Amino acid sequence: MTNEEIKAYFTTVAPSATFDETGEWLNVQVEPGSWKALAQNLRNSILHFDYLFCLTCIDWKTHFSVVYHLSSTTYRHTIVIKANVDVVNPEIETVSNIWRTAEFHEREVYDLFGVKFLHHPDLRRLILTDDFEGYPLRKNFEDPINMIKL
Amino acid sequence: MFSLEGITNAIQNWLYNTFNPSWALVFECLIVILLATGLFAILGLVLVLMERKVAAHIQIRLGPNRVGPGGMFQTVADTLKLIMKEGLTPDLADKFLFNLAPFVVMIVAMLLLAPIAFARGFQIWDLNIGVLYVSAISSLSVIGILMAGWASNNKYSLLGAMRSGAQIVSYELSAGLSVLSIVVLSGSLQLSDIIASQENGWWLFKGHIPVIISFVIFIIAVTAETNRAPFDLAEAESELTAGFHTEYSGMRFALFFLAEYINIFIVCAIGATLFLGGWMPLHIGHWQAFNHIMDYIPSSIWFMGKTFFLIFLIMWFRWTFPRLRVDQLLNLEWKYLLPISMFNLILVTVIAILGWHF
Amino acid sequence: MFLKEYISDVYNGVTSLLKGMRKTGYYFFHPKEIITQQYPENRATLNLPERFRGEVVMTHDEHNEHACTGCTACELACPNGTIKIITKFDVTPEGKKKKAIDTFIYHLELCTMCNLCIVACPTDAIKMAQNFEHSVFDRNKLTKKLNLPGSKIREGVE
Amino acid sequence: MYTQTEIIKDTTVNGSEGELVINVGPQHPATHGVLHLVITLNGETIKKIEPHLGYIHRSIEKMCESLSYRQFIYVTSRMDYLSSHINNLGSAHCVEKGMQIEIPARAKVIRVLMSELTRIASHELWLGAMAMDLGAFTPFFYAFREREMINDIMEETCGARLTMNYMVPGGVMYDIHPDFQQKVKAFVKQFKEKVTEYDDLVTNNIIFQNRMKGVGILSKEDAVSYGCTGPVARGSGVSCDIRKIFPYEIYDTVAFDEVLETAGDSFARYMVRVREMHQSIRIIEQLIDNIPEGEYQAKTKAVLKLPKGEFYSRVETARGEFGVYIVSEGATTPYRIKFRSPGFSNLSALEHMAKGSKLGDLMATMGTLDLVIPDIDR
Repeated sequence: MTNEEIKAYFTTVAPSATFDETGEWLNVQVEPGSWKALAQNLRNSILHFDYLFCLTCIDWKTHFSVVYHLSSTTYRHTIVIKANVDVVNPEIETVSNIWRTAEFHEREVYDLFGVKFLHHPDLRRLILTDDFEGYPLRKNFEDPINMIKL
Repeated sequence: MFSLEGITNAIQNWLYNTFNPSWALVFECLIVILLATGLFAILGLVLVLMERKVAAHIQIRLGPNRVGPGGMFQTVADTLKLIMKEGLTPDLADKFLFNLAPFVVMIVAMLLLAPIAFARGFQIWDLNIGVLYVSAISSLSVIGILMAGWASNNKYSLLGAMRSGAQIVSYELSAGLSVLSIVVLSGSLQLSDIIASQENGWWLFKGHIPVIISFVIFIIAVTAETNRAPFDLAEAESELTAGFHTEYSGMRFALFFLAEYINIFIVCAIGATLFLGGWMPLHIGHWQAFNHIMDYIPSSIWFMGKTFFLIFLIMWFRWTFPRLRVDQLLNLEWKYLLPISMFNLILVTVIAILGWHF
Repeated sequence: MFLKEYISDVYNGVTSLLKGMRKTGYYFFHPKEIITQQYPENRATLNLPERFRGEVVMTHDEHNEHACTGCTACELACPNGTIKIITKFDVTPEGKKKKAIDTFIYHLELCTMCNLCIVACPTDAIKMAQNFEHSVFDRNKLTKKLNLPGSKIREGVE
Repeated sequence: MYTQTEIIKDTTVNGSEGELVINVGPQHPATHGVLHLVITLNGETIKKIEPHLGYIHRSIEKMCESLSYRQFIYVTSRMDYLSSHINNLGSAHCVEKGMQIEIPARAKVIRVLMSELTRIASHELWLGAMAMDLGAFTPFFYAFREREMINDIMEETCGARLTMNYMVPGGVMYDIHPDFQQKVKAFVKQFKEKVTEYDDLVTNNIIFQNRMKGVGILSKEDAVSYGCTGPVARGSGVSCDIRKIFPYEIYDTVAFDEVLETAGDSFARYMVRVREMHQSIRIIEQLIDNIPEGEYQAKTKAVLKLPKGEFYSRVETARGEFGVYIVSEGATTPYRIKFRSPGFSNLSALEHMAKGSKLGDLMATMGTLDLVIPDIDR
């Protein structure tokens, strides 16, 4: 399906979404509050976005944006969903029950960025030790032992 | 014809002529103990080296070749290393059983040496229920393994020991049944009688297809009984790290290691005795000239040759096949080997009764 | 029917196993197929391709001259901070000051052999050597000074 | 400081009635690296698998934020070290996408050739390692014999055997070695001769088939939902070969089939990889005599600066889809870089696949997932 069709769909289910078509794929900016319902829609509706191939987070210093790369194994169209969350108390609904792969990816993002995924079944640190302080991929994280800067 | 029989007889006569009978018996016992222990050490070293060389050549490698000519002293060096290593005992292990287990396994292996005829008239104890003795004693080794697995206080060890228990108990059956087929044919449980019955040809060739089948089943069953790949579930490296001997180190580990190889030697020796005529040279029916030439090869060489051929076969299995899963292992026994060997035993009995064998 | 299946199962299973044994048996009895290389005995015949990346060296010609201008392109290209160049100012016969290297420090222990410094070098002063036996007993020995003592830049290299 | 030890301590205490908690890894013969699985067993039946990661996490994504666009490529070889060429290719590709560099035809062909050789080398190693997991030691050496030839080819052309760093933005670092074509042809010949050995020893072996068939079943829906890619997903019938659906370099001009199996069990995944090796050979055979003449590297500036924006490139490594996501602020270093590694998603499906099977089956399942731990931990 073309970007236009996807956009038309978005205007019906999530009127607040804004679009950005400068990149390779259609970028959609959504509200974190309405994301869970929208995700359910994207997965089950005619667009059939059943494949979440990348979930990550970007630290823009003023806010975090959680980025979801979605694709469909039937139509082969791809979109990028972005949801901005707060720096102080980053929270967003989990999508791990919609796309199972999100479970690990969300744990990784929680581990390295500190974004809390609400209602995640098992939100623990995945990579770092449980008592590690700080979130390494945040821009304000200073590594006490940095080989290159030494 | 060269034979060790003369030497043993001479020693016995000399002992009985020089000392009174009870002292002579004591000296004989001492000599046997010395020989058995010596054989143990030498066999262990040779078999480990052989295993490594066979594995290497199958795997297009050279194998150990640094210590001594062609790597001959590699296993000696390894043993020295193991002796010098610290023998750790896990903190919460049952120390008594933990220390006892390797010796149980070792003693079982030693006991099994008794009825084996290494050459003509060169046998420690030619007891009249030799076959029964062997099957009875060989099933004792599972106690040592269970002991080791339980006492280590390690979950991998426990799993390995449990697997080993199930495995050995079930494979005893088909091993026993295939041994029975030879007992039926030769009509005796005494190993020397069984060897004598193969004077005009080995049972493997005389007994038609049923004996070949029971030979194959015997080899499979003893491979399983000695915990060798493809049935090495008790120590399944990729699953249980090292199974029942995970926690063992140093000399105690070496004892397990040695017992494994001695067990292989013993079961192969039994196999060679039952199916391939033990020390009996290759005799074909009435070809007198051929038989006569064969007689010139010493009986000990015949025995060792046959045994090492079987050992090689078992090593060949190990380096070719993947490991079975635990349920498949039991399936193989209860669904395939046991029915086939039972049916086969009936066939052998019919052959024996009707005298169809050569 | 069941019996037929049973027997064919056994037959197929056994043949598949025997095929595998034939293959391994073939190799056992054909020692010519052995591929083991006996390092270090074969050091003399060991043939490493000229592109093999063992360590960074600086080439010096017979007059003890190298081509390094001290431009630090390699230092900038290196992702790990492996190279450190200390420059000095030479005075040419005409009395002009000219930048030249004093010491070219190379940390072998940090190097990942990515070849980026060699690509970055505008004068081909450094190259990859094929030596791969780097183990030493003291870590300090892995920090190397690449320009030979008393060496100077070759004439005409800018 | 580290409570990871606390976790291990906890698991030595048995779970509820009849449960046995064992630690598989971080040092275990079957985990090929430092993967740590905490497994809850009921007898020999697996009830729960919980992966503990991070033993070799080097935070490559953070590292790359301080490396320039030329420099960060070499780090990607250290992730999935078995398909390092393809990782490098993906990263170089992403930079080229941002810079809008058109790379010469010769470089494209060389890149594809190298990728396919890497794929074969990776599958060879997997074949050997997986057979070893199942207890057959010998195929490992036979597979390594062929892999060694590829390594020699790599060594000659790229200068290294495992972490080549041969792909640079704009093409490849060097032209191919003069012996390259001849050696590749020799390899193709040898591979075709020897591949029947794997069939005799592994594929057709009855024990092996029994161990693999019906083990670790992953349905098509689950494969997509868990984000599985590569042979893992294709074994379940999901068409996901990036080379086919989003062709990069010259994959749209070469003839090859996307290997699909529908059974979804370990044996299907095994067959996908074995057949994929043949497809790679097919691609190599098509290209090896048709390497176009010309430049091997496009002219690029000494200092690369990506324009402001976001760039994503997807390539098919030996393990599945590898994605590079670069967020650029117009500087010489990336603002944020994310590597989407195939192993990470594939691992997440492990518990689903292995639950309820025997401990021995776990090795068969894990073997066919072809996990490379640095790829998961990054």
